Amino acid sequence: MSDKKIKSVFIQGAISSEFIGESIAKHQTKISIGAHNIFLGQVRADVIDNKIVAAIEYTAYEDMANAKFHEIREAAFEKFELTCMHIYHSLGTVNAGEICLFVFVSSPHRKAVFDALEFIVEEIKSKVPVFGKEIFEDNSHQWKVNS
Amino acid sequence: MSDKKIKSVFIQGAISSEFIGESIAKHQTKISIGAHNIFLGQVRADVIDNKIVAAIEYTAYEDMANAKFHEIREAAFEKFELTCMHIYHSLGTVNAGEICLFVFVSSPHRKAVFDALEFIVEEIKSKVPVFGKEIFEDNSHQWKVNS
Amino acid sequence: MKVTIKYFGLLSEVTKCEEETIDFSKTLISELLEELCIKYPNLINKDFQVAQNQELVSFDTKLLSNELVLLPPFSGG
Amino acid sequence: MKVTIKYFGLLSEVTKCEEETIDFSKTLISELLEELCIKYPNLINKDFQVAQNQELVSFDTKLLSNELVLLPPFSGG
Repeated sequence: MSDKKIKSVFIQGAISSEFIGESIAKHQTKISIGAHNIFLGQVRADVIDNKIVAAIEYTAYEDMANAKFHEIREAAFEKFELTCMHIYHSLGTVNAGEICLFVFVSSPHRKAVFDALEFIVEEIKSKVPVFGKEIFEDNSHQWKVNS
Repeated sequence: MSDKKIKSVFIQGAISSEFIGESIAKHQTKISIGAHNIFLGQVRADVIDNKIVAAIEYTAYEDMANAKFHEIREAAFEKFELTCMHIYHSLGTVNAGEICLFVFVSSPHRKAVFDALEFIVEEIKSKVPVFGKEIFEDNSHQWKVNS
Repeated sequence: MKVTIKYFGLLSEVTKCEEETIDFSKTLISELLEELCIKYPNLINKDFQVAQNQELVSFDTKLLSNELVLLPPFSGG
Repeated sequence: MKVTIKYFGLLSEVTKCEEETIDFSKTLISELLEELCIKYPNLINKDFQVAQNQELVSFDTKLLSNELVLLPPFSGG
């Protein structure tokens, strides 16, 4: 695997369900895998002060973000018995109902994927410099803060 | 939602990646969802006494299994803040590399989906009367035991 | 009374049938299982649970249904 | 020396630019931030971290790079 090379995890715009389905299909030749676990982050149409979130516009400090994603990958492979791992994050505009984060881990056994997926998602939320600007239906905006 | 009606979770044969992709797509109109978590069980080509598992043939005590799946659903909705939940399990032959279990939970927030998914998968493994017959490449077989 | 016994997975290989109906005149599930173990001596060393009315019950329960289901260890997922 | 400052997210709205190059003659990152807070008084009450060489560092670190990046709270995923 080419895990040692830092590659970009960023995708312009939303992550499509077809892309996710195709990623799953690609793993059906890896016959040592017994368990997959997938996290998808989806943009919520939150209501804030009577205004509805229509989309989130993502920007990132890309060089540092890709380096952090790489560190998280390495740490996860170190800590958990994983066969493979894929992370994709959107940049640009993602509408409410669309997917902005796709984390996919696979292992021979289920315990490893449960532990690894939660670890990776929490690490992404806390350590990767990505910024979400919530665009309301009236085109005003506010900057998202992760809970 | 029609959660109160007991419906069958069984699918004949493997669960396709297209089916999973389409399930994800159907949730993009549910704009209160912020997090999805998906577990996929995949048949491993285990090597046992020098013989390779080519497929698993699943049978179930279907009436009781569907009742148990329903109880697990109800318990999960009770315990966790879920927007929706889907469970599919294969019956019949599933080849190595193919998917035999698909559990899909969605919630406004990520913590609920992590906790719920692991709960549901462990409950399925321990409480649902499904039986896997591991078919080796030489057509001999043994009955699978969950670890 | 007539009782239908169902066998799943490995157990149906031991009994060479998936289902059979037998006459049973006693009370407890354990008593029915004793009769089955006489008929199928290889059942004795098998690990199984029993269900009546779609619920697992202990062997010392009374037989309340005219159907008893013998289930080997579950291995779904 | 010349230092390039980059602003992300909310901070680029406060400074009305994403990047600028300024002259800086002192030593510590905190001293550079003091100068920026004089230039942009609205920065003072904003929550942010700083990164040099793609790593978060504390404000009392020496400026070792000719680039400093100001990052508001992360909100990816």
